[in-house]
Amino acid sequence: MSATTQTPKAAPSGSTAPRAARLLGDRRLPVLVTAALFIAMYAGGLSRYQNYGFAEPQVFLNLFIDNGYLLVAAIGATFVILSGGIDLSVGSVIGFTTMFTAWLVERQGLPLLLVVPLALAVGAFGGFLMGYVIHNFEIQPFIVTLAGLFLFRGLCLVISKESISINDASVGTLAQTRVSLGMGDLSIGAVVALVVLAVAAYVLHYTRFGRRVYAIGGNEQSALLMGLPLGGTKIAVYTVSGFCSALAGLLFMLYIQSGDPLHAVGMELDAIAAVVIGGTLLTGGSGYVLGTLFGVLVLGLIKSVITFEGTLSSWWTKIATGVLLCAFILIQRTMTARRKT
Amino acid sequence: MAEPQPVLEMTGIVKEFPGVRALSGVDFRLFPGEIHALMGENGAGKSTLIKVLTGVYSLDGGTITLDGESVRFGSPLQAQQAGISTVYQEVNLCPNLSVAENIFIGREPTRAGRIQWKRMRKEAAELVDRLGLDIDVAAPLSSYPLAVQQLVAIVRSVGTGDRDGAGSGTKVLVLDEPTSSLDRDEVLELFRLMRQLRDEGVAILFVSHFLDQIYEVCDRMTVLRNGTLVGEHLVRDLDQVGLIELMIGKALDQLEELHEHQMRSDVGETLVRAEGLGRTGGITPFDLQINKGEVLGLAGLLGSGRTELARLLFGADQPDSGKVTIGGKQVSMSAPNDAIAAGVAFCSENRKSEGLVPDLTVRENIILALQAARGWTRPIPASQRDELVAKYIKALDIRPADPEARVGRLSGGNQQKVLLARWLITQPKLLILDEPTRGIDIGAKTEIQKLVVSLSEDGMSVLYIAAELEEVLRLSHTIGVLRDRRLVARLTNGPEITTSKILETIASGEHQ
Amino acid sequence: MTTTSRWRALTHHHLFWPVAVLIALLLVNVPFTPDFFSINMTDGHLYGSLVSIVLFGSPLILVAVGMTLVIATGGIDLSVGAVVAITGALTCSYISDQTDQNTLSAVFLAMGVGLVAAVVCGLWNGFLVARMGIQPIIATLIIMVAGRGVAQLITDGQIITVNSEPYKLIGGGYWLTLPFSIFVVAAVVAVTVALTRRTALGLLVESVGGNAEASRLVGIRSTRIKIMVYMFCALCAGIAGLMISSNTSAADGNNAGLWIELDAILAVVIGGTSLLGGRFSIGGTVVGALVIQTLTTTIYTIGVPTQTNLVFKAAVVIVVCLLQSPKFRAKVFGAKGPKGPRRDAAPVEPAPAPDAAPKMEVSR
Amino acid sequence: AKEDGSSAAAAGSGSKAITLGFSQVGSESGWRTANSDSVKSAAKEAGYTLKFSDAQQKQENQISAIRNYIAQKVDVIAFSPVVVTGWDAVLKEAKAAKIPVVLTDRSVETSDDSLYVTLVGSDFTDEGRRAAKILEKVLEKAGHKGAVKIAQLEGTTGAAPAIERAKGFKEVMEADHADDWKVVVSQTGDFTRAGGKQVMAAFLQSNPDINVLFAHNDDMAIGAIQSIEAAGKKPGKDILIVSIDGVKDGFVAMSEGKINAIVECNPLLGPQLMEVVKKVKDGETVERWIKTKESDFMQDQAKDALPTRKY
Ligand SMILES: Nc1ncnc2c1ncn2[C@@H]1O[C@H](COP(=O)(O)OP(=O)(O)OP(=O)(O)O)[C@@H](O)[C@H]1O
Ligand SMILES: Nc1ncnc2c1ncn2[C@@H]1O[C@H](COP(=O)(O)OP(=O)(O)OP(=O)(O)O)[C@@H](O)[C@H]1O
Ligand SMILES: [Mg+2]
Ligand SMILES: [Mg+2]
Repeated sequence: MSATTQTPKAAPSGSTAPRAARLLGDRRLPVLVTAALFIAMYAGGLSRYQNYGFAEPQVFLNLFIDNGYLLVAAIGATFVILSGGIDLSVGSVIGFTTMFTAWLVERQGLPLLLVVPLALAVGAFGGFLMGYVIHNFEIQPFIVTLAGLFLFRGLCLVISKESISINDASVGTLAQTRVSLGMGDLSIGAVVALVVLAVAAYVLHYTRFGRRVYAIGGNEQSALLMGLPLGGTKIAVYTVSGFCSALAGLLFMLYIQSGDPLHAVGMELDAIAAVVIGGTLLTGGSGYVLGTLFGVLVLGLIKSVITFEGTLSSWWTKIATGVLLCAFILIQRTMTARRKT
Repeated sequence: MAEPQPVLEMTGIVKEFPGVRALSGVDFRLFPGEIHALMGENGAGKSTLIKVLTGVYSLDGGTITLDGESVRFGSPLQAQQAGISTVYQEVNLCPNLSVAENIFIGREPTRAGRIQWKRMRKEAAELVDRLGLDIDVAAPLSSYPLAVQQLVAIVRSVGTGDRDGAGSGTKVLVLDEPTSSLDRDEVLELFRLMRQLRDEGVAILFVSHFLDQIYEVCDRMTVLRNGTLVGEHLVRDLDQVGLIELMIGKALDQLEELHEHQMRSDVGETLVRAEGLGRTGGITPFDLQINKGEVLGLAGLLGSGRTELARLLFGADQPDSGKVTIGGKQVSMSAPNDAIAAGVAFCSENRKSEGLVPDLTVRENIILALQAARGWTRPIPASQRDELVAKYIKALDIRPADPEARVGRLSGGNQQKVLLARWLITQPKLLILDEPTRGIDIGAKTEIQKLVVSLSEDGMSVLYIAAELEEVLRLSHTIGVLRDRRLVARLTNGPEITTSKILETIASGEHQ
Repeated sequence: MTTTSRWRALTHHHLFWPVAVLIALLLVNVPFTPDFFSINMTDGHLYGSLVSIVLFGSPLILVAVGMTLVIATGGIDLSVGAVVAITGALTCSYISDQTDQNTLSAVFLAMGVGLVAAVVCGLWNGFLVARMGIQPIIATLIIMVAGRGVAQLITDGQIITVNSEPYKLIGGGYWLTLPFSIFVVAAVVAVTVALTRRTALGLLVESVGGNAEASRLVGIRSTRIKIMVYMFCALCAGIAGLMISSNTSAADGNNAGLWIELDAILAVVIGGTSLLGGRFSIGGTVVGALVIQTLTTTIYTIGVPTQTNLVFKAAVVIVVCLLQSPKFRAKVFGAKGPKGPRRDAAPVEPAPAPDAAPKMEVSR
Repeated sequence: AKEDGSSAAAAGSGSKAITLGFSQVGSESGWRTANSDSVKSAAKEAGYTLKFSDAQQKQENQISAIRNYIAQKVDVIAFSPVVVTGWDAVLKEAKAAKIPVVLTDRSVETSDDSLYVTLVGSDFTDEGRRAAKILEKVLEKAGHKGAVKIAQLEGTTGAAPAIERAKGFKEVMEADHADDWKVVVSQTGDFTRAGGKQVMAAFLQSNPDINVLFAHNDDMAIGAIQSIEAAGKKPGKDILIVSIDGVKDGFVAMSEGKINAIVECNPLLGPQLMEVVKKVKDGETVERWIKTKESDFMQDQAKDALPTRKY
């Protein structure tokens, strides 16, 4: 009882700081490792396919052009995954958006200016609904978004079983516009994707909403007890994901200038894989949207490498994709693994 | 104290859980500028009352009036906005965020919607400083031990109630067992802060099983028993014995019994010997010896490495150096299994994340360790299992005494007892108890201490860690003193050893 | 008094809602197929809608049962579809190489080869998840992608047709007038239940899924358990693969078991097992799988136009999930329910979710 | 292309090995695999350098493959489009790079016809029409009287072959048999045997009076046959079956009398493609649409045709 108030404090800050810094560094490590491995892989591609034009800067920029929509979708998925949820409806919403816009523009003759916000609103509303059900009825996100996957894919087919080609002039010009960067150029889609990336990074790091997403992913119940608006945040996260998917759908529509009911089948898995490869934990609360960028680039690069290889038969393509993915994940894992528990 | 309007008034509160009536018609009032203790045994309904108040649970009956207005909160957020700031019993923070963020999340300083990280860290550091804590607020919360986390939770609730425009500042501060893992120093620091807030007119609701603390800081108390109101008293009108009798409904005098016992010093041969055991970034290599039937208490300040030492002995963390022999045989400490096989049991201080499996029943949680040791192919026969479980539920007085109840729904203290039962059932040679009395009521606490004594008399060795020095002193044959994650002294208990002697050793850090 | 309390007990049973949905779905068929419930003898075996639901649903039940255990440990296995394809491909290509495809020994050997391959896949998944600490979705995604390639490699991208009577029995044959697959499913379910409830495996699996770190500290060898569970799941998928290929007497490396993982996960969840891990119910999973198979059959029989298949499926999934959500029931039926007030207690309480548990799993 | 460029300089542009970039849809069926094999072996025989890539049923993969071929400066690009729409942008890029494009297997919808040189392949709609025509013969041969109740097993919902085969069939049916033919049930069997079997089992329950089955491919027909047999009926007699493709197993079933007629859809267009590629490379003009050699088979031709089936 007779405690002397001057008893020395344990663990002076000097000794805790490095340990703390190391732990904090740990969270960024996966991103750094993914980035490093991406560069290594790219260098590997350079040396192997240098005679096939791999070295051209445009091949690198093509990674952005060809995966811009995936990046946007994966950014949406990052929000959801950071909050500890999952969204399986991404691919279907993308497919639906292409179909929906194509149908409105071509069959109904609505101007693109009207169709774009409408499509975005529909996507966001779909996400909102899923979030609402997940939160209010406490149904597992996996299942609700799986139902969303079925629903949106089904709606695609309800609109039309056949694909619809978009001949609208403004779509054509938008699709073909290139932004020159000197060493090569980027499409509108790629630029939009990069802008979305920047906005997402800002939102996650610098707004209260962003931090709430992390908090909920860290421990949902604690977040609730800490007085965070759990429901609002969760619903918002799925709305963001729905919005991003719809935007990705628009970019995809620009990319291929058509709507097709079977577009983007299974793209949710690509998006989730990109997020996870980028170092985000599926259980939520840890990860960076920048990692997602590298995740997308890695997936894109795997695809490019396989095309450049050029001699793989159909099944070897799948096996090679799997093996590359596996090698990547294993290396990433061993490099980020903490020395000892 | 005074007789002004109560700031908070709860009347006829009823809360039912499937099969349990946790609160039946409880009345409770709280006046501005007082520290009010909510007392009761484990499972009496204290936490439930708090959760009903702050909207975590819905109300099944009764009314709540705040500032003369009838209220009913749908979520902790609403309660917070109305000026009720709460620290719940278990640490409820986000381990993945930094300390600063945990303190500020939901009301971060912003400019034009942009979080000002620098300012936030600075303010957080100041707040943490006010509680006399010296930690890096930018580090993730998970890198700190439970006690620090508990302090951070307190800082969050007291320090920032007045921000966020929405509310008119904190009117009511609720602290549900905030001191369960804290050291004397931190407790004093906390009390200073509480008094300061009280003087500013904040009403504080305080829950603790440490009666001394209640008498030290509280003005008034409300006693609950089995979900019913027993009475409301001014602290100065009721002495400790009277209080305990109110809480448990009968008289109590076991404490003396313990004192008689502890002079015994005939301990057997060496059971555990650790040589040069250590872990970089954790604890400096140490030598330690525990004899058969010996109770070895660990003393040290918060973060001095008691838990780390215990974890190394159990193989919960992997040592970088040194070796451990148990009963003469060297044991590889690569995983807890090895230690368990050698007869070591470890009851973690962090029952929520390292102890219980909340979805499983009391029965399943109790037999888990024994079953794991037997392997999955040899299930414990049902009759034997039920008998064992029933025996320990009775012995430790776990309430509700229903082996099929989900552990996650038990009150904090009862959860702790389940954890104890789990390890006792394995009949270990060395039982490591890391703060086994955390959150346990006064009656059960003496029970557990008596249990430790009788176990050691039966030849079991015990490594005992407790936040309260007196507790360590009362039970141990030998006391290991830690400082800055280094084992600095080993004192043989005797009449000359007192708490101040131990504190001195800690302060000087000298070797024996 | 007693009847209402018995009713309450019934509606609170964890299988009540899945079974109710199953029955409702079966009844929906009656207006479209009047003799839906009739079963008659054809060619010495039973024939009828109910029989074909069980027959065609068998592979899904098997896969879902294996998946249940994986999910109970807090994991997920996306590779089951690919494992189905690999097993079928290996077995069929082995059988088709035989001069006499009807020899029992060759068929058994072929099935053995297929199942061993499946178990190896499971071992690999388990290794990645439990040993390397890779997140289950990603770890199993590898075989999901590459495995199908392997299956096609084995079949050379062609559909391999076999003409083996003994092999045909497993997935398409009849025994004692019933589809043989019923017996296989019954056996696998019985073994699973025995394995998990008669031994302590179930408890340990639930513990690992409920709180991984706590399980480690009580000395459960969770690595071993997880690897076992993934292997078991792959084995179930392998048997399902045999069944699917035997059912059509052909192995189709590309399409066999395509997207079966999603249906299996759906079945597990409809059966009441949480994707967060912990408590699981094999019985629930079986009912869940039957619900999905009945739904598929219903879509075929009631004449839903093809393009609305998915919308219909989505609608049913949503309804099933909503019905199962206590919170939804409280909101919609709560007011009229027999004893309203007692109800809302549970939902408002934030589920003491095993929040720490899954995190430990992946970060370790 | 740099290496090739140097060797070309030495050998002269005329005799230089042609580099062909071929982007396949995927490997979703035996038909497709036979198609890929045919292209590969024909390229080898012709001595071309073949860059082959598999798009795994994804248009975006195919587009990026084509982009890569453009970057690699192949001589000719050929591909089987995953879907019919959405090719304008990438084909324009190819045109700008002066790389001629040949379509195989199915056509695309473009705003500008000059974006591709020619299409080597069949016409799904026409296959549907042919199926309807041959069904007439089958009915006649079987001496069928009374209403024709048709069950249709569709391909993957949304896939071009499924849509167009159904369309072609319907066209003829509505024109010539509006009163006596009726499609009573139609569902997707996803082009697979398992799908065909399951769907047919359900059909037989809900509509036991079906007497004709039109399957969009042989595999579904083969699956359906098993269900018909399980229901105690005789495929080819109680239920007349017409299907499309002409894979080997289909012919086996037909020779056993279980399928009544097959409309061939020939995947072996490799040699034809190589010829076209050569012509295109040499700047010769070719027809816009080079149809593959295909025929229709009735049951009695099955036995003779069977040994000639390669896939
Ligand atoms: N979510 C729940 N579901 C069911 N029963 C519950 C739940 N929460 C609490 N209970 C029960 O309500 C009773 C009161 O519990 P409470 O947590 O309020 O006790 P307490 O007074 O805080 O005890 P302690 O001092 O041990 O923390 C206990 O019997 C407990 O088992
Ligand atoms: N007050 C503190 N300031 C900074 N770091 C601390 C503090 N307390 C604990 N730590 C950290 O905790 C680690 C040791 O914690 P450990 O849990 O072993 O201590 P303990 O003596 O068991 O304390 P507790 O009372 O929390 O159980 C050290 O590595 C140190 O980094
Ligand atoms: Mg409590
Ligand atoms: Mg400690």
